[in-house]
This record gives sequence, structure tokens and C-alpha cells, in this order.
Amino acid sequence: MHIQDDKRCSLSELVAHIRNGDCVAIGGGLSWREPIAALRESIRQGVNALKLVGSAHGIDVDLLCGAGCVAVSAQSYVGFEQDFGMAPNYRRACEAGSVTIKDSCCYTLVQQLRAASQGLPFMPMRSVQGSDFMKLHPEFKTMLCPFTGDKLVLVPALQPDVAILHVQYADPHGNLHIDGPPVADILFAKASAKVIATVEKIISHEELVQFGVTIPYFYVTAIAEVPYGAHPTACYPFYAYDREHTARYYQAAKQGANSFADQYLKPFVYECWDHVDYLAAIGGAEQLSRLAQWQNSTEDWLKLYE
Amino acid sequence: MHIQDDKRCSLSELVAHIRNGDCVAIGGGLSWREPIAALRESIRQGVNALKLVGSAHGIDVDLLCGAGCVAVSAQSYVGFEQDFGMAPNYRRACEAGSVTIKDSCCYTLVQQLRAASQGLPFMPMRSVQGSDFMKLHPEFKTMLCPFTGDKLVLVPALQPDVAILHVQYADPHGNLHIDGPPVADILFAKASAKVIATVEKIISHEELVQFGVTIPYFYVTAIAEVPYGAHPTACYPFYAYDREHTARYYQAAKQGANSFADQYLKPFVYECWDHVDYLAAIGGAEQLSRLAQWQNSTEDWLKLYE
Amino acid sequence: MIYQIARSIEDGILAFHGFGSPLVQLALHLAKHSHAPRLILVAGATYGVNPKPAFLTPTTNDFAMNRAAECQLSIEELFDLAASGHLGRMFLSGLQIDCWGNMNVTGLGQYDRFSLKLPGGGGGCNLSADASHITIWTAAHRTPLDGQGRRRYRLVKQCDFTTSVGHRTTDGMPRSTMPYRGKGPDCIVTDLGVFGFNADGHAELQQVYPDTFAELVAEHTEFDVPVSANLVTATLPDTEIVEFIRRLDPLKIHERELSQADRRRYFALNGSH
Amino acid sequence: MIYQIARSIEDGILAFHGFGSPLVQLALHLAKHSHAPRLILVAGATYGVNPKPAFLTPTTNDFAMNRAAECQLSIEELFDLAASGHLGRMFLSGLQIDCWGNMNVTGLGQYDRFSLKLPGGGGGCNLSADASHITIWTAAHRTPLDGQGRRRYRLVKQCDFTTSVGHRTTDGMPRSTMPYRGKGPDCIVTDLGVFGFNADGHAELQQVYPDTFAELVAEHTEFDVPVSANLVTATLPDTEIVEFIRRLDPLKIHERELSQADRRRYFALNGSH
Repeated sequence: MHIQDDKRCSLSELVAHIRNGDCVAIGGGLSWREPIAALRESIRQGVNALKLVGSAHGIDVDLLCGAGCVAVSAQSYVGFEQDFGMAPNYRRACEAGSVTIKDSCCYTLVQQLRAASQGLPFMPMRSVQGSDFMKLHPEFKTMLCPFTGDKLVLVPALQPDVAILHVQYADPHGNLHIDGPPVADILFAKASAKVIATVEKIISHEELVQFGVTIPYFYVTAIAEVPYGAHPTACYPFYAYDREHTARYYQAAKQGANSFADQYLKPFVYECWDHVDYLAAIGGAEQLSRLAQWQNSTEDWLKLYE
Repeated sequence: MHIQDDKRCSLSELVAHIRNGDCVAIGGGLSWREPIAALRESIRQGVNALKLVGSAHGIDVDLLCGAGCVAVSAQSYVGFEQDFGMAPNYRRACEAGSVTIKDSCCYTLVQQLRAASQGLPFMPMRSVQGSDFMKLHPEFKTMLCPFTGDKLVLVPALQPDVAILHVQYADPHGNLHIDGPPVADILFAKASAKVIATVEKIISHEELVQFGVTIPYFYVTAIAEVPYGAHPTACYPFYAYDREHTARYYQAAKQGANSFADQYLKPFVYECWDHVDYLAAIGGAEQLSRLAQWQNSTEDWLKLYE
Repeated sequence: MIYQIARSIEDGILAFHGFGSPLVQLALHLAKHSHAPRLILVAGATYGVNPKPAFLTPTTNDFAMNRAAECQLSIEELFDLAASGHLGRMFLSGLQIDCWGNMNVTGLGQYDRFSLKLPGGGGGCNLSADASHITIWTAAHRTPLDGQGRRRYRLVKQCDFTTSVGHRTTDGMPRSTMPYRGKGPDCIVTDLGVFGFNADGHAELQQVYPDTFAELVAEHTEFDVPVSANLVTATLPDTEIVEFIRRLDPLKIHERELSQADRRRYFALNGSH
Repeated sequence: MIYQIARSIEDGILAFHGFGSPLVQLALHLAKHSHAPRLILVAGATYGVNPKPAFLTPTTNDFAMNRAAECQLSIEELFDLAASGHLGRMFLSGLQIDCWGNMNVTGLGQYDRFSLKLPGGGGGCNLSADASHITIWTAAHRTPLDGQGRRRYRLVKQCDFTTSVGHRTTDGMPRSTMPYRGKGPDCIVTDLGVFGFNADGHAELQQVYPDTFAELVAEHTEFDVPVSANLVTATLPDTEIVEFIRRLDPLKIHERELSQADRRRYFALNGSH
């Protein structure tokens, strides 16, 4: 229970809640509302040996893999979908063995998080048996159901050490509002020992209740106001997915580890003192206002993705 | 999956979805948003041998017991709280043995409904063991947790045949909006084979999305527009709890089964042809507008309960 | 009593008042107003967090109780929080309360044919296992003699039915043999005094009021009452606290919990004039 | 292919398109637009129900895909619906697909040290067990010969890793021995033809396209291909359907799934001129 009256802090203080070796749940999904500014700051702070858990992810996990911060990857998907395909840094790290592969599936993750938030040692499931996920997860057990005689898989509770979220609004007390699909963020918040969030805009409680409280304050450890904190992923209604920047990322990553370090990590992470620097490095106000043009018309929206 | 384009029907058609002997989950809780108009219509239609499941209930269950519609009662609470105390009809029926007592507890119910909506044969729990609910529920089983060695109670999935809800708004397609605490209504909707709802006001889908969809249409079998359908329980913001009418109900019930039949069931259920008749019988527009006065000021709100 | 219940509430925890318990509702709001400002107060029946009630209502699931709630939980979320060890304290009562803190609000007589069916325990059974600590309360410890000189005790030797579990089941199983999250009851606040629990998990009288004493408590208790070596007279609330309660409960809803006699009890309070 | 996938979708069911599957997204919207108006269409990644996408986006979790959704589910609600038997059909693909409908999107090589790590299966593993029916699809059935005259087959004898389960596990366990809700895959729609499954749960060629034939399919398939006695040429979409797809996908996102050669394939359509 996180009961401080004022949860606000700087981005670097926020990220200091992540410890080396932590089991980390990253909010958002695919190209939507990923807490990338917090991840860039984690990389700058040298966090490492993370165990990442999640459902469908992309640039967030790939970036951490590319920066050498990851020991174990336990997502259900890491890639760039039909847009760019496979995740280059993630692949390299998995195939080299520097990242241990513990792939999961969406509902398995959901049920493991639910077990944690319900204080149960496990959740039973019908699926997973018969697949090779049983080999990747020797910790899964099976039982015969005393009601039906069916064989069930028991997946153990999963309590991440930290959930890292990016949300549109919060109040100083730490109540969070998520606009649009929460993906697994609410499940993460309820199951995790700590929840840290970057926020587009911190507003008064009176304003926040107009939007609605998606995650109550007492789950939340700390918040930092970081506008454009999800860039280059989308954070509607503020900004759409930055396909142009992501293409640049992908090309750098695809060419190899060195190229990624030189052409991406250096200019956009290590040589940016902070998030303000980063926003300048990606093109500043001009680039950012471009990402808000989706609101003008379907044609303008389309143009972002051509 | 309930996919009709237009789910609207009359109250009597709505209630015809309830069959004798059904396991029924009644929405709302205590003096809040109970679907009493639907229950009165069920009584008029002669529905009987119901198995009622729920958490904290009051006049809804007591009324059905008083009308002889109930075979099994499996709630966690049936009473009138500090306001009037014990539920007279419910008590009589339980003590006479005409209603079989299968009392449950709130979280046990929640976990049984969740098992149903997740397609699981059971949910494990830490609590309940050591209490005498194990005697009331010989269907509960126990197991030793293969992860911790702890003894766990396994509560079987509970799929009600019908959930009966009263909500503020719906669209013709059956999307429902609940204002204020949903209590167990969402759990009931997801777990039950059929969901029927009385609605204060059926509005267009465009209007409904402004309020928000609490329960998606495909869970919902049928809806009927029944203004004041929760009376004498509250349905804020439209009307507060009718304490005056509830006192009348309670006094009639307390004096015995015959008194309840004469002084309550006759004038307010059997001799009312329909819900319009009922609204006239309880005092018509004057009484109803009185129940909206809570909005004027705290003093006016207080006056309703003096 | 409200004050004694409030005193059992730690600051910074999450606590829930359930329904049908006006004394507990007032105690929680009093605690948050005084020594426990960071209490996460979850309103019973509405599941609103940190509401500012317009006034105490005769039924619990009323918007007036939920006014200006900071955020909302759902029934399942509150119980999940308890089951995962995050509900710091719960408040339970019973028509029968035994020396181990077991309670009965389900029925009197045999469970397969109750002679008196009570309303039931709500989520009390689950929470008696899951909440970190339990405050037991009853406003009806004092029980009158009937015509035959017998009492229908509230604090009994054995409950007819165990709705919620204390430190040792009626079968004699100690609480520690079950995988409960919570540590069980640590006090019983009654109209006659305040009990703690000893190392065996047995209720032990620790406080009396200015107008009660150990023998009186024993007389109204069916089980034998061990008395603490440090029996003290309970601290009384100051007038500010009494004023707070009166403001929050203009309909005097909480007095419905009290016996006729208790409603007339009067204590000279600190700072009263 | 989009049309063939769409034809597998029954009216009135709940179906979900997942993410990274533009062909399936288009097929679902096409089905709802044509023969399945009461389809409960759940958008992948956003979990919006019956949205009216502005246009097909390059990534799935985009507001443009969720525009005007009638209502919203959450990740857990969609998977709960599947697990309780309410997801009528799911659409799965794989880099390896075997004759029983097992698929691999996890990795090539040994599971404890993959030589090629694929993105992973999302919820495919769960849904292959839970969804009532599965449509398998791949746009890369046609596989080129490499320098040594070998093919890296898409339709393989055996998957290196079983991400999602078909009618018989790689250990030979029939699906019926597991407490799955769903009946498993009933078709494989590829760029070369459409398979059904026979009584043993083995894939069987049932349809070819105007420019493909059974021998070609067999040549590009590593497992032996039984051919249905009623092999037919697949019905082609009419121009209205093609226009619908073009309107919904102005960025031609779905062509990214297709090989260079397939993008140039051309069929004379009913009603085209």
C-alpha cells in the first residue's frame, strides 16, 4: 500500500525504484503507450539483468535487449508486427543466449498475474498442456480436477517487482487515468510490488475524477510528469505512433549490434542528458506536432504511416 | 452470445425468460438498484422453486420468500441492516424449512462466478476452511497445494441460469450502463447463461456511449424499459431509497405471513395489473417526485430518512 | 465504543467497514479524521475509497455514504486485496462470539434446521481469514435475565455455527494450521469493556469503562473471563470527537445498534462543559 | 485469401483478430460487412467490439483500428470468453504448420537454444485450446528452392516447437485426451489452396485456386498431402469485395504479408470489367 500524500518525483528518481535483477512488467502493448522514456532513463542509469514479463511487446523489449539490460524474456510476443517484422536486438540476444527465453502466452500471463493479485499460489488452466510451453516452464504443474477428472495445468502466481507504466493523466496522490485500451496495465498494477508511472500531464484530483480513475493511488509508488514519455510509440489522444522514428530505430538495429549502439543508442539515449534532450534529438517541436496531426482528418492520419 | 439487433421487450416478456427451478442471480445490493419490478412481475407470473444466489440482499429476497417463489437461498446476507433488522419472510421460510439454507460468503460467491466466466471447474481459496460453511456446502472440496503444501478449498464454478438486473441506461442493442457501484452485476452478467434487465431509460447508442458501456450487449438476452423499476430500493441519480414504503413493507411482513399477503402482496403485487398500476398504488407522481428531492440539498436528502 | 473501535485502527492501512455496521462506519471516519489521516478507507457496499459522507444513512449502499469518493473499487477488487494480504483490518460482529473469537451470524440451533435464521455474515467468513487483523465488536454484551433467571449470552462458550473464524476452530484446530493470511482478532470491543487475546488465542479482559468492572463483564459472559494483570479503565473520547460523531450521524443511526439503556449512558468527557 | 478466411467465419459468433494479422483483420471486417452482420468482432490489441476502422494501420494497437467501437473488452475478458467457450473462431498462423494443425511461431531449432528466435505466439497457445474453431492461414505456402534445391517449408512434417496445438500433439496425443473447449482447426487457408481436416485430424486439400493445382500444393508441402475426392476450385470474391478491401486498406498493409510474386497475382473476378 503506497500512501504518500504526494507521489511526484523526477524521471531519474522514478526509475531508481528499479533494481538490478528485478522482474519487470512493462505497460502498454506493441506500438501503444509504452513507457519508453522511463526505459531510456533506466538504460542511462545502467540497470541490468532484468527479467521482463508481458504480453505483446515491441520496441520496449527490443531496446532493453539492445542495451544489454535483459537477462530473461518472458513475453508472449516481441516484434514489430507487419510493419517491420522481427525484433532485431531481441532476436540477437535470444539466439546468442545472453537472454534466457521464457516465452509465455497472453492468458497464461493474465492468470498468473491474477493469482498474485488474489493471493493464490496458482491458477488452474485448461490450455497450455500439449504445447511446448510446458518445456519452457518446468515450474508449471498439473493436477487432475477433483470435480471433472480433467487434467489441468496449474500456473504459479507471478508478482513482478516493478510495473513501469505510461499514462495520460495522474493526480499528485498517484491516482492514474488511462485513456484507451489499458492492455495489461491494470493487471500489472494490482499484481506488482511497486508501480511507477510516467505521466503526460499531472493534474488536480478534481480534474482527474472528470476523466475517471483507472488505477487507484494506493497501488502506485511514484509518478513523474514526462510529456511524450511514450515516444516513439503512440499515446493518443496526444500523439500517434512515430513510424518514421521507428523505421530509423529498426534500420539501425537490423544492421547489427554495433550499428545499433552507434546509430541509435548513442544519439538517442546515452548522449541525451535527459528527456528534454531526447525530444530535441528526435526533431523537437516540429516532429512532435506532426504526430498530433492525426486529429485533423483521416487523410492527415494516413500520411503519418505512408 | 446474445446477438439480436433489438433486445427490447415488455416487462412480462422479459420475466418469461425465468423458468421454474432456475438458479437466479439478482443484481444490485441491499437497498440499491434491486430489480424489484421484475420480481413483482415474476410473482404475478407464478414463477417458483427458484434457487437464489447473491451477496448482500434485502427486500428482493424477502419479497420472493414471502410470495413462496424460493426453494433455495444461497446469499451471504439477507436483511434490512440497521434500518429494520432481520428479514421477516426470509426468516420464516428458512426456519419452516420451506427454503433450504445454503448461505455463502461474498468472496466465495465472487470466486465461483469467476470460475464460471473463465470456464474453470473451480477456483482455489485460502479462506472458508475452518468455518461451518464447509458443512452447508458439501460440494466444496479441498486439496494440498502442490506449490506450497497448504490446504486449499476448491469452490466449484457457479453459472446462474438467469441474472436479473436493473440499470439506469441501455441502448436497443442491449449495451447496459450502470451508474454507481455495480456490486456483483458485472460478475453475474459474465457468469450467467441469460441476462435480463429492466432499464430506467432506453436511449440511442450514441447517447449511451457518452455514459459508457458497463456490460456489453452480447451478454444481454433482453431488456425492458421500466422507470422506477428498482422501487422501493434506490436508483440514483433518479431516486433515493423509499424508506417510508419499505417501513410499510416491513411492518406487514413482521406481523406474519397472512398479514404480509393481505397488507402487502395483495395491494402492491397481485392487484396491480402492471408496473404502472403499482406506481399509482404506492402514491403516484407525488411520492415519486419526493424520492428525487435528495438532489436539492443535504437537508432534503436527510428528510427522506427521518 | 466508536472511539475504542477507532483506536484499534492503524494509520496507513487499508480498512473496510462492510455494511450494516454504523458503529464501524463512524469509527473509520473518526480514525481518518483524527489519528489515521492516511488510512485507505473503503466504504462497505459502495466500495468507494475515502468518501466524505453527507450523513450516515439507514442503509449502507447509499450514494450519500459514497459522496466525493476519491476512487472506486469493485466487490471483487476489495476481496482480492484482502486475499492478497492488503486489507489491514476488518471489523466483525456476531450474535454469538466465543472465547477464541469465532462468531455466528448465520443461525441459532442446528445448521441443517436453524431455529433462528440470522441474516448471514456477508464476506465475514472470507475476511476473518484474509484481513491482517480483526476488530471484533458488539453493542449487546450486556444481556438481560429472562423470566427463568437465564441469559441469552452474546459472548458464549460455543457458537452454534461458525460464520467467521478466530484463533481456534470449534473442532480445536489452531488457526496456525490453516493457510490464512491474517493474524486473526486482536480485540473485542463491547459495551462493557475491551478484550485482547492471550498467547493461546483466548479472549482476556483488558479494559473496562468508568461504569463497568471485571465482575460485571464476567457475569454477562458465558465463557470464563481471564482478566489482564494490567486491567485499565478505557480512555474516553474528548468532546471534539463526540461532536464529530454527532455531525456525521444527525439521524442517530448508530444508536439503533445500542440497547435502550446504553443510549442513556453518559460519561463526563475530557474537555466537556 | 482474405475472402477464403472470411468465408470460414460464421454469422453470430464472437471472433477476434489478434495482432500482426492484417489479412485476418480485413477478413473479419469483410465478413461482418457481407454475410455475417451479427458477428461480434473483437479487434486485436485494442479489444474494441465492432469498431469501424478509419483505415488499416501498420501496427495493430492503434486508435484508428478502434474507431467507433460499440463497446470495449479488456485483455482478460476476451481470454475469459474464449476459456468459457464463447469465442467462436480464432485465426492462427505459424512459420511452421504441421499436418495436424500444430504450429510454431516461437523459434527454430532446439527449444533450449533456438537458432532463430521468432516473435512468439501471443495468446495463440491458449486460444488454440479454447476457441471453438480455428482457421489456420499462411500467405507463404509457396516456398522457393534454395541454392541446393531445398525448400524451407512452411507446411512441415514436424514443428521444432509447438506454440499452438492442433488435432494431435507432436507426442501423438490426440486432442480429445485434453480438456480443451474447442474443436481445433477446421481449415488451412494458404496462398496455394484451402485444406480441411479429415476424421483423423490430418490436413486434406479441398480447394485450389484457378492458377494452382494439387501437385503444386504437394510440391510445396513437406508432409504428404491427401487430396479430397471433391477437390474444387475456390470461389473468387466479386469486385465489390475487392473494392471493400481496397477502401479499408489504402496503405496496402495486407500486402506486406504476401510474397512479391503473390502481390502480382491477378484473377478475373465475377463482375469485374
